[in-house]
Amino acid sequence: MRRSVLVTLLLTLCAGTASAENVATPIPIGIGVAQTSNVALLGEEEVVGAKIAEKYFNAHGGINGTPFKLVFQDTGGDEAGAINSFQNLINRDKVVGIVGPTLSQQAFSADPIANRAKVPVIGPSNTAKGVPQIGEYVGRVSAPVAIVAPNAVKQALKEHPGIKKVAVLYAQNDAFNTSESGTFQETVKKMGLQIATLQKFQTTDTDFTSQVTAVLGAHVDLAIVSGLSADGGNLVKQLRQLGYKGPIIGGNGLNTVNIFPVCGQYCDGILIAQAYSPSADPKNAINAAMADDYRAKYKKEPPQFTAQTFTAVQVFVEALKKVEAVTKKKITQQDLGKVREELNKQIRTGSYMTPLGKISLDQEGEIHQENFYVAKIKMDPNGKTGKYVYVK
Amino acid sequence: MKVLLDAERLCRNFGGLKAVNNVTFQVVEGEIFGLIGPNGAGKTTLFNLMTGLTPVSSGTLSYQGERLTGLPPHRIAEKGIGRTFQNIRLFKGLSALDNIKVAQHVRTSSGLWGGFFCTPSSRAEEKRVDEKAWELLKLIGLADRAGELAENFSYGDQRRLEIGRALALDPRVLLLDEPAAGMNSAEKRALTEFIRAIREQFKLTVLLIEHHVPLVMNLCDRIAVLNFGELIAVGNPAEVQKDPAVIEAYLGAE
Amino acid sequence: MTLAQFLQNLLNGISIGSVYAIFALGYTLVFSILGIINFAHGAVFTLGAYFTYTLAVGQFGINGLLSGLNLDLKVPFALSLLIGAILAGLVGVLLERLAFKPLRTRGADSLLALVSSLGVALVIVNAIQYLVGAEIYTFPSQVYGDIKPAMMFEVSGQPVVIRTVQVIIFAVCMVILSILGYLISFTRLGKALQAVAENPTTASLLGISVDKIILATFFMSGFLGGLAGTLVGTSFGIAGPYFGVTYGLKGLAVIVLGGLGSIPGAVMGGIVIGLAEAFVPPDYSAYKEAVAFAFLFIVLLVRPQGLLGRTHIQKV
Amino acid sequence: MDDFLQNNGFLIVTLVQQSLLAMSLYYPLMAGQLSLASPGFYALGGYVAAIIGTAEYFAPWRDSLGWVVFPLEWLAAGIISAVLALLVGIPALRLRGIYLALATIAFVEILRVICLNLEITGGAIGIFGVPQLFDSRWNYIWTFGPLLILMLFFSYRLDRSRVGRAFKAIREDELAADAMGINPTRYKVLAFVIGAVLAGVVGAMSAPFLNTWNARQGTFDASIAYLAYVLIGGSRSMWGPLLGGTLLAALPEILRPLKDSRLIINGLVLVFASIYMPQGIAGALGNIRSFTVRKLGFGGGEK
Repeated sequence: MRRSVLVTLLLTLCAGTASAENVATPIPIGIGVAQTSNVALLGEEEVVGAKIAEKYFNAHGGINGTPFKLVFQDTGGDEAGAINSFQNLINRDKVVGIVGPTLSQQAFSADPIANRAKVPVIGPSNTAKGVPQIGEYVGRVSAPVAIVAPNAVKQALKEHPGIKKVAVLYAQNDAFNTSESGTFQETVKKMGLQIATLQKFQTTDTDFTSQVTAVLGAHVDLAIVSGLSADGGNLVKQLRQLGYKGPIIGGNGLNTVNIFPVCGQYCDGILIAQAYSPSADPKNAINAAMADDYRAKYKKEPPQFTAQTFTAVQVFVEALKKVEAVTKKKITQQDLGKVREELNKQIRTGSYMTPLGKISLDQEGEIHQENFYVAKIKMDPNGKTGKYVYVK
Repeated sequence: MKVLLDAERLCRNFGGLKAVNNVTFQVVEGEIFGLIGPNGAGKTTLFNLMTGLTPVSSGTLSYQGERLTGLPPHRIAEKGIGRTFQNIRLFKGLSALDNIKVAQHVRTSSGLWGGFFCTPSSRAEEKRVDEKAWELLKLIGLADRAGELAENFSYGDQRRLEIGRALALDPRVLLLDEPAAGMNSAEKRALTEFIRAIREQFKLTVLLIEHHVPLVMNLCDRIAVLNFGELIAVGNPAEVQKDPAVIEAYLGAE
Repeated sequence: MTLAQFLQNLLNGISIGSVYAIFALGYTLVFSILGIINFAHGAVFTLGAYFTYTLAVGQFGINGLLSGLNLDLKVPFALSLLIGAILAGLVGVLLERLAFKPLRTRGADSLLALVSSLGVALVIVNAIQYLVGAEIYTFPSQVYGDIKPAMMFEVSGQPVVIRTVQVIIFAVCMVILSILGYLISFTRLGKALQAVAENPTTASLLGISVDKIILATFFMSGFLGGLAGTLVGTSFGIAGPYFGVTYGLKGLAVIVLGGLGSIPGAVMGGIVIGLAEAFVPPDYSAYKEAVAFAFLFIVLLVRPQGLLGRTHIQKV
Repeated sequence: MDDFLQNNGFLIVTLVQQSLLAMSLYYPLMAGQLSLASPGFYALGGYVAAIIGTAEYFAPWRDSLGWVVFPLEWLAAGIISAVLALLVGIPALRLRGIYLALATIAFVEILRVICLNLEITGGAIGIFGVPQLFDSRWNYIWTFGPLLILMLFFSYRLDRSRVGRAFKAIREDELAADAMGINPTRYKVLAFVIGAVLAGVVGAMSAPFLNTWNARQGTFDASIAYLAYVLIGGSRSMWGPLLGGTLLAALPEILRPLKDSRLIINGLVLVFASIYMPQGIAGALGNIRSFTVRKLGFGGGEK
């Protein structure tokens, strides 16, 4: 008796879930980023971007009148957490696509899961080489460093044509900064400049006096810093405090308002190549809308990860509209599996006008971004707040 | 009469303290050899030197002509010297049965592989171990409580179990450190008989440390007296009892 | 290595080493009394920094439950530092009551204390994130008043730099160490503490309330941890709820190097490891993280009781 | 049922994997040695598999061997772990109690920093695109599952064998065990090596399972997590690591609906479990059993 009940239960369970089913209303889009662990520092910026996008696009009619909702699943800081989060989004929350994960290492682990399940993924912040190549369902809106970084060096040369000797400093224990610094070094050499000193540090470092004295001793005309906000900010601060007066280029890790509290007044003048600028293009309405919303709520300039996550959601929203246009049927009346497949195709067609400017994704899922920006940090007199001023 | 154990000028210093000083004696096969002396005379230290738990400072100890000094405790145990401890050191969290099985370690050889695959030889060995353990438990009268944890036994039972465990080594020499401590006189009488019986049954040579003088006098074939780490007398009970140095040591001490 | 570089490394090493020392003291005090390692110490360190920040600045960011809150208490920094450390000390007391005492009274396996203190650490770190998010908080640079951020002098033509923060940190650490040294060597509390560390049973026979001493120890431990957290926080910013974890781990190396439970040992261990890290050649800076642990490993193999620890003779 | 596995397959395999790692801590603990080295060997094993699976140098091997390369990876990881465990274990196991634990923590950290900096281990980003043994995550149960069963069987036999008794005797009283003819160093090292080999093999199985491998796989946090598994599960029973590993590894996933506060609750559970179940879950279950036995009048051990 009891066994038969169990069997029936199991059967209904299987039958209920295994059969083909339609996309739910509102349309679920998954956000799998780090909301806990020490990666949450980055993940929190992404959550904010996603939430602004949800509000913005739903207020603008959602997907041709059908609202969508974001489903958040925490990836934590590790690979297993990322896989669990993705599997929950795919199987339990039945999302049409996923924005995430935060780290490239997590992407290498979790993206293949989505790829096999044929669920499109857009990475908001995976900049490592090889991420779009994980599979045909994997794309990203975060331009790889090799494309973004050189712009800052060009700008520095334009401002200070006399630059000859360069100091390169980078956080050696961080995947992103190691590869970014490689790009910087190549660029410097290509431009005929000399790397007078190459200094390494750790993201956990707090005292940089030995690196700074080495830089001062080498009498360089330019310092290039690849680090994350805490260590990079401290390094810049100590460079200035100890008397370095030349220009400083910061890597993408410094491209966040998080460094303002760290280096304070000493942040002033750092040149940063950006994939995103809140103020570069005043004609970009969607960027202005996003930035305004962010500023109204948080009283500061939106960071790049926020904009990139916003963009990733936007790509899904617009591609979903295209899916409806192509299939001539409401998304919510279509089979989930088919929508995912079609959505993946549509993501890779056409271009999007986003806070990042005009972008498109190629067949591999790699982003092609029209504009890159170079910004200079301008600190307010109080030394606490500041902004990224667009210079190119 | 064959000399089994030969201690020559054994010394052990702890810092400046000479816990055992120039002790020389011999133990003959088959005898029950008593070691007495006031508290702190160095009796337990001597046992520890003999079983390798404490390294000697100088001097040698040999067993059947083989040098024991410098060997680690398990090598000495392997040669056939078993012991009990003054403050019982059973494997408290193991059952009585397992306590005895453990001590058959050196007489068995099965390794990880044999244990895992239950090879015929290891199965046969395990059966022998089991049988012998039960036999010994019966001998010490604890067979009906074989599965209980050692820590749950009463003091006297723990002492008996510890002797049982030492016997499981198949020793030729048995070192008993105050086996009668904490026992009443009936138990002490029983213990005396028990020690005599196992000597016969297992062809043992027994060394024992004991405070209770009547028991020692009654049980031992020969007695050595230690005082302040030095050996002051060796001989049969009657001789030792009359020895002026011994009398002085005891009167001076107590 | 030039003389200037040598001096520079020496300065850096002593400064960071003194923080390690203060932090590690908190570990070692608890170990000397209870013989256990309090894995939540790194979290208390973090908490101390956040307490001080709340008092001295009190502006919260865009994440967590308290986002957007601006307390603006503007408590003077020196006072905030003190109160922050006291609050961290109280957390230490709470920690003892909740996570350690029930285990102790039960006579449970001391390893379980590791697990329960780990649980507490998990709670603290995630509660911080829940409340104020994972973002970086920093003290305004004028926190120590209007003083020059750094001083530079030249030794045979090369620059040597002293950051003001380094000097302040070192000074505060020395003051605290002297006070602690006085407390332990010359007061009744200190004597009682030593007695309990030596043998709790005897101490209680002497009429010392072991329970109170344990509480006092946890208070001091939390106080020192919280203080170290604030000092590091003012110098480099509070880099999220996890920023104490590295220190927590490194602190283990420090106390073992000095000898578990030894108070002068913890100070010396802190300075030695601070110096060792400072003197890692720049080319090998990638291995700097491993220096403390290499020390730990080697010391354990060569002299397990640590540099200033005592050997324990096991009685058979 | 397929759908259930789709949803939870990865999690279930993860639970098995974590239980196995807990077990790798259990063997040294059985011999009384608190070793937290498992994450180090786990990381090492994973690197061995990831390197064999991706490095150019091994390409001809992979082509000619096909799937056979996977068991070879496990074997290689096991052997390399064993060798390293011997090198580390022989000097380190002279230490007792918390000192050994600290030495093994140091070992894990040193290994982590080295892996972070070597070219062969992929530096900070690690190794990605590790070749897959199966398509679906759930199918990895066919590697981890049998290993778990094998290890449970191993534990069962060990518990009743000469070697297992030697382990337990050392745990109870190392000195007395020595005096009873057991060579403590030898068996301590043996227990350590068994744990290391297991962790190494689990690592080698995990690299394909996680698709990628990097230096964040073997960390101090993991050491403590495994210790929590064993202690909360019950360190004196072969079922302890399985119970603890399964329940504690599942906990953050079970608490997923709590979102932001899930790890706070997770921490509280650790505190309460260690306070209210000092003998672990297995111990608590055992107590219930022995209680009923006493009630029925079989026990005679009470004083």
